[in-house]
Amino acid sequence: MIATLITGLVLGGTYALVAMGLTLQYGISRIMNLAYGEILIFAAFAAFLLFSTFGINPILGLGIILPAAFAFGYVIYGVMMRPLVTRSKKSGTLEVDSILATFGLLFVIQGVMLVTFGSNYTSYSFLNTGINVLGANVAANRLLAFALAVIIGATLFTVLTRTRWGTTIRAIAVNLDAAPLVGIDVNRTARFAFALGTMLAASGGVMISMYQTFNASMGVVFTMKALVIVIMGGLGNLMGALIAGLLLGVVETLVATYVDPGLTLAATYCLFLVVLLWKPAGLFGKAAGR
Amino acid sequence: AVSAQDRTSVKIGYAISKTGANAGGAGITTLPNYQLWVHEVNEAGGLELPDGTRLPIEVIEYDDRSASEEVVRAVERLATQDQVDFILPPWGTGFNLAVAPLFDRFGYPQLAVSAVTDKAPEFVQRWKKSFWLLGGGHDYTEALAQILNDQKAAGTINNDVAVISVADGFGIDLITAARQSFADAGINIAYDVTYPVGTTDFTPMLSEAAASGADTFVAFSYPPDTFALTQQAQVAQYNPKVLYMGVGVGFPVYQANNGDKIEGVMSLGGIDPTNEAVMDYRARHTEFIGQAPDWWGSVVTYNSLQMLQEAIKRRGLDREAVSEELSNGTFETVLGEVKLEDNQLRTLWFGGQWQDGVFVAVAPADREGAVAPRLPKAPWPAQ
Amino acid sequence: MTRTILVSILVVLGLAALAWMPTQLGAYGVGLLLGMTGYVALASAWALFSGPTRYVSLATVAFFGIGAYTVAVLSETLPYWAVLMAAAAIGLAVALIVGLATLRLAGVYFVIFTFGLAELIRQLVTWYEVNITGTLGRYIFLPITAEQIYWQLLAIAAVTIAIGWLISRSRLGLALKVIGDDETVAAHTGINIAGVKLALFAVSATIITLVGAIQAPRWTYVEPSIVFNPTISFLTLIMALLGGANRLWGPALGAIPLFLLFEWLSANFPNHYSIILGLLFIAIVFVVPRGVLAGVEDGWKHLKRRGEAA
Amino acid sequence: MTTLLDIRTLRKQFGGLTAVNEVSFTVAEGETVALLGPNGSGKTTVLNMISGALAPTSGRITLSGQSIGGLAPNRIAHKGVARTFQLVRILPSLTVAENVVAALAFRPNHLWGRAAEERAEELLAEVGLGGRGGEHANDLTYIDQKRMELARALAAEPRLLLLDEWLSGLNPTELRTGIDLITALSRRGMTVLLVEHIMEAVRALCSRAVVMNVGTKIADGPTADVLADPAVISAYLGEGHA
Amino acid sequence: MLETQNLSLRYGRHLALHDISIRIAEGETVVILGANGAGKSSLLKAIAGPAKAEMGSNVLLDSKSILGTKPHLIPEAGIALVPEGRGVFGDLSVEENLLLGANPKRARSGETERNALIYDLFPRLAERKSQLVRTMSGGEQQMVAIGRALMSNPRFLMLDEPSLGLAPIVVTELFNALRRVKETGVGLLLVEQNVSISLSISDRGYLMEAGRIVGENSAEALKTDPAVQQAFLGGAAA
Ligand SMILES: Nc1ncnc2c1ncn2[C@@H]1O[C@H](COP(=O)(O)OP(=O)(O)OP(=O)(O)O)[C@@H](O)[C@H]1O
Ligand SMILES: Nc1ncnc2c1ncn2[C@@H]1O[C@H](COP(=O)(O)OP(=O)(O)OP(=O)(O)O)[C@@H](O)[C@H]1O
Ligand SMILES: [Mg+2]
Ligand SMILES: [Mg+2]
Repeated sequence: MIATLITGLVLGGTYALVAMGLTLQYGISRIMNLAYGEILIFAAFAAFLLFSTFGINPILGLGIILPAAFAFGYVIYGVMMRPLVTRSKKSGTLEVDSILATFGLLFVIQGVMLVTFGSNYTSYSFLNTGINVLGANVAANRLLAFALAVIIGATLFTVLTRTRWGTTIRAIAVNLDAAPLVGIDVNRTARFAFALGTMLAASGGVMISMYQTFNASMGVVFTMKALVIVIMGGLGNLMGALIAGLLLGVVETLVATYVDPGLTLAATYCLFLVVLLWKPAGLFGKAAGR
Repeated sequence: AVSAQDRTSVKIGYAISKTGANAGGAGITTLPNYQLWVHEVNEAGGLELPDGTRLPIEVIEYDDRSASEEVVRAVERLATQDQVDFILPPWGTGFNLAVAPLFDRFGYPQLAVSAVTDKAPEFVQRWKKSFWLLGGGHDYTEALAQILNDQKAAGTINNDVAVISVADGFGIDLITAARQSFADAGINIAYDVTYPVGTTDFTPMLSEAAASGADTFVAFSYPPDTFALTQQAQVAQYNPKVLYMGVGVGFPVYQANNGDKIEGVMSLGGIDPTNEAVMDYRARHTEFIGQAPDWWGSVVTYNSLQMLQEAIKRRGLDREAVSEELSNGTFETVLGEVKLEDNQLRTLWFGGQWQDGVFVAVAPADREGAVAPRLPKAPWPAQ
Repeated sequence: MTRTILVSILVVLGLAALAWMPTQLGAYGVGLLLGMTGYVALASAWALFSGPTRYVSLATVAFFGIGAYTVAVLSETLPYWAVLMAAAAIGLAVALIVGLATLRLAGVYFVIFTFGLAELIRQLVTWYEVNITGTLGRYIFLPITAEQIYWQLLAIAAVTIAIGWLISRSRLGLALKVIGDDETVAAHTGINIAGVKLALFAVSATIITLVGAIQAPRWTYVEPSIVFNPTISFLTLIMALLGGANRLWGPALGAIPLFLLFEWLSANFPNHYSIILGLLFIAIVFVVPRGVLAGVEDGWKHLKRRGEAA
Repeated sequence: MTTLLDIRTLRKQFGGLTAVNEVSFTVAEGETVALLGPNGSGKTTVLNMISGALAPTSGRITLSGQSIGGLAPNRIAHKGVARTFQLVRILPSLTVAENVVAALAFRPNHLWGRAAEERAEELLAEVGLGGRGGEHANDLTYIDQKRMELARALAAEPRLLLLDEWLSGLNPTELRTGIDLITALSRRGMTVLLVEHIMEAVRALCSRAVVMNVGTKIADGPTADVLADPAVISAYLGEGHA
Repeated sequence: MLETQNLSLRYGRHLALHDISIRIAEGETVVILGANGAGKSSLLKAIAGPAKAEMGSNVLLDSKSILGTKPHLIPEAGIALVPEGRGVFGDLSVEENLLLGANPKRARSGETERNALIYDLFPRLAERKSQLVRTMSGGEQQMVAIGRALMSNPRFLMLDEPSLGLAPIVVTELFNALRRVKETGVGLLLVEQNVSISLSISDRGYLMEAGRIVGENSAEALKTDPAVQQAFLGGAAA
């Protein structure tokens, strides 16, 4: 039982890691980024390339990929999202616009990956050694992802809730119009949050590349899983994303072990639906009101 | 229609999943072979017709985006809009079935390769011009049951197997067949579960399988699952004496990632490494595509194209005649001498095993070129 | 009065022309028309509910799949019309249950809920087929031609747009707009929000179910991953949004060009399809911000104003 | 005078905070009553419970003897309660006329089509927005939005009208117009329960006042008496106002 | 000194402000009186940055133009606005709202003292430090908005109808508080409908009508001049 729980938690660590970037992008920059999973897969390919071609191990690879991802997010926000945000001040259509625009972005990134990496399944193994944790045999790479998720989650959560700077980030999520009144540069802050989210997506991608097979068409799977977790945890709430991710991991593992592996995904969605019916704004979401 | 004299090319079309969920499989087993074959034929001056003239192949290709509505419409387009001479089939059991009525209606022979179905005899009745080249689930599971029984008799393994299968056409077909085959062979299934497509964490299933006490572990799995299972079995130090997994074991990337560790892993398909034609094909494929073909379906796909090429050479561009030729003729291909039985290819390798870096055929054991399986599989190297 | 008659005549003539088209086209043309009409019906049905309420639903494929699967399961045992009725009834029942459950959700919570729902239904159908019936794929061998499917889809698309027209002129239409603007106000002006949403959701879902059922015979082989393909939900949504989900003809005007665009791109640029499509998408968002129809209207108004000024 | 609204030991709890604590009072048919109290004393919360926006934690609300506590807002609206909101709530994508028609179309004896449009125009004229039905609600100034909101509330033909600080933000001239408007309504027999911080208006309009403080009722009676009550002065009005 | 020169502002075709020239000296309190829709809020918004002014307009702080400065830099320059409709951060706590108020760099020193001063001015806020502002009553939210503006250590504080929705006792307290703020040397620009109380703390006043300044005088004079009052109160109500 303990072993099952640990396996589940470790699996959940991956989910949480993937979801946290999206909760930043959507919760704070208000961009519903459908291309999120594609960015993640791109980072996975990058890690693979660095590892297989240049022999740079993925952990060191993070040192290259994360800044690149941040820069990419920063540019994308500036070029694509900012005009939409500006425009939506009048029309209030940011949600729809960002869905449509990032849907396009999704295709572009996917297309670029198809052209450069092909459509094949890619995988390599790194740190694929068993580590005994309280009787459960856990792969070192997954454990690393779990640790990274917890560290990033806890750090960001503390920063966002305990510092003025973090509060300014949350402020733009709460009331965009009032933010300039207290000297917040909305554009810069939203852009930063978006870029940070992109970076988290990339970190998830690098971690996942170490133990999961991926191909250029798989991004949407991650986007949707991340969205489910983000919504379940409560929009824009990092702690919520972390806990919801871990919870999903545990539930999936328990169901796979004690019920029927055929029902794991069904259980995921069931849990998700039940949580939403019980708390319409997610586990840690603010009640009602938009 | 157009007579051979007025032509400058033979139009061959296909719709394939270049994007979407099926792109991973299609990009290994099907598309590279289409490309290789077209390239080789055109290098040689084109397709040869009965009168000895050669016409280059003009390719029309569509992406079905892994959606069955798309593949249906693309085939319609190929047949009625582009009026191609021949249509090559898409990848996947479901898609081959989806387009079968269209091939039939428009009179195109359908050389379905990446489709494993026990219903092939029925389909041949329904669609006279359909050809099914990769066998049915029973063929593979009976071969597996045979191997297991032999090993049991030799005292290598116990009578229990643990089986997991992916909840998709392929997995279901095979597990259904396997239950039957194992029961017939008197083998006990100690653990039997089905998991959804997209599962990434197999740890719970592996530990349950280990706990079941079975010496044999069978997974009717898709490529991502196969890769994950291999890695996670190593982490969990799960060492069944027979380890048999589904699609993906024969993919080049599998070998690249796992190196020597894959020694002893079994799967569907296989190659007779002494068959020079096959090995030569593999070399050409690797050279042209930049990566090796897989060890199961690829060579059969290539074989199907050679059959088509030969049938055209014998009967010209008349699709009716070509179909008839495919049904009745005997062909010399990479697989050696090939003759279809009731529009189905029966001379297939139904089981293979990684031995010294080559995925050799082990079943049917009585066919020439088969190698004896090396069992039990050695435990994973210590970490 | 005479105008109404004139418009009715035009509509009837238009429909007749559309119905006559397949006789002039080859199989591919019919396939194209069929696919296009299918999406026009889907997008219009989607917009019936999601347009005015701004509840973006990703459950389209859940109902579409239910329709298709019902046909796959029942086509051997029941006559065709009864199969369609059964599909509609099942779709309606599911819609009512789902509708009741989701009334409390708003915004993106609803979006993702509906997505989760579609996935859940797909997983459950898969599990049921695998464990209870022991097969996954089902075959549909119905003697229905592509033309016949097209005519049925044409009818249902026409009915959907007609329903949309009727609703927009009725109190129900106003109720939907009010709900879309401010639910609190809606409730306090006496609108039964739950009832209105539920009714609309049910109508929209039933139509979508029927579209799935009608299209099913086109694929001989049906399995959950084929009929519950989430791409269908996304495409429907994108088409409706692009055309303008709040206008009667918006969804149709989004569906037709997009569908043709997809077709043209995949035929001409199979290798760079994704990239070109993506760039076009982004361009469209920037160039016609409020949907194609609104863009056309704006352009028209602009021209008229220029004309008047001259 | 018959009692229209009867509130008994009404209570509302938000987590640990008791926003309304055992409040009881009545409003008679045709009366205009003020609900007063310092900021955060629970006035809006009481209105929210009467109109159904919030369900009471406990207690009873009856309208002409019929219990309405805890019903859905649309059912309460149909029973004859209409309201305005402390921060105006308009339907921004609709025109001014449509904002009013929205209420006409969903009241029990609903109006639709020409009849509704005509009636909406009348109501708009009544609140001083005559001829402006075609404008977009979003483009109206704050006061005009408030007027429109009142027209919308009146369109429901309510038996009880709840006004939450409807007069706030008006300049002295407009205030006078506003007071006249409400007076005219009440002359026609409309029952009004209003929350207001402008004493000038309260004195002019209300025969009775109920005062709340920290969720409890501290005074209830003729306006002049209540406003002279030392408890009310110290909690609400301040010495300057006495 | 904060001043506007020929400030004009347009919403589409509608000219909301015509050539407005006003000034507020350091430590001075100025009130703008005018009917609804006269353009008072628009004027404050134009000064605070978010609205785009017409050609020829200018806004000067200490004779340096700040027109066209990015809105978020205005508080940095020492101008704070309590907007119409409050503009508080509803999903943040009282404490966090005040913390954000001190976000401009100029507000960092003396933050603690100012915080204490605000809790002193509005004891209700001190009681409810961790309540989410969204769940507070209308008046309580107004206090948060004013407190937050004060936290930015402004040289000029602009308040758009601060007494709106406040209980009489709180209005009295608020204006007492504003008097104290004024004593600290902050210039106040006040838009108010509560004419008598606002004139009681003001030094000067402008009358606004249909987007134009139609009069200017000392508060004393305005208070006692019934004709002026009548003119602006009656003029724009139509
Ligand atoms: N949804 C809620 N959650 C938590 N507390 C709430 C909620 N709504 C109101 N409150 C609290 O209940 C109390 C009463 O609020 P209410 O809005 O009724 O006050 P009010 O008397 O209308 O004040 P004002 O005159 O300022 O509008 C306040 O302290 C407020 O903070
Ligand atoms: N965003 C906007 N778009 C269009 N017109 C606007 C906008 N904001 C204000 N207006 C118009 O500009 C004019 C001045 O409005 P403003 O809000 O500045 O007036 P005000 O004096 O503050 O009135 P109030 O006392 O109602 O707050 C009004 O006629 C108003 O309708
Ligand atoms: Mg209130
Ligand atoms: Mg104003």
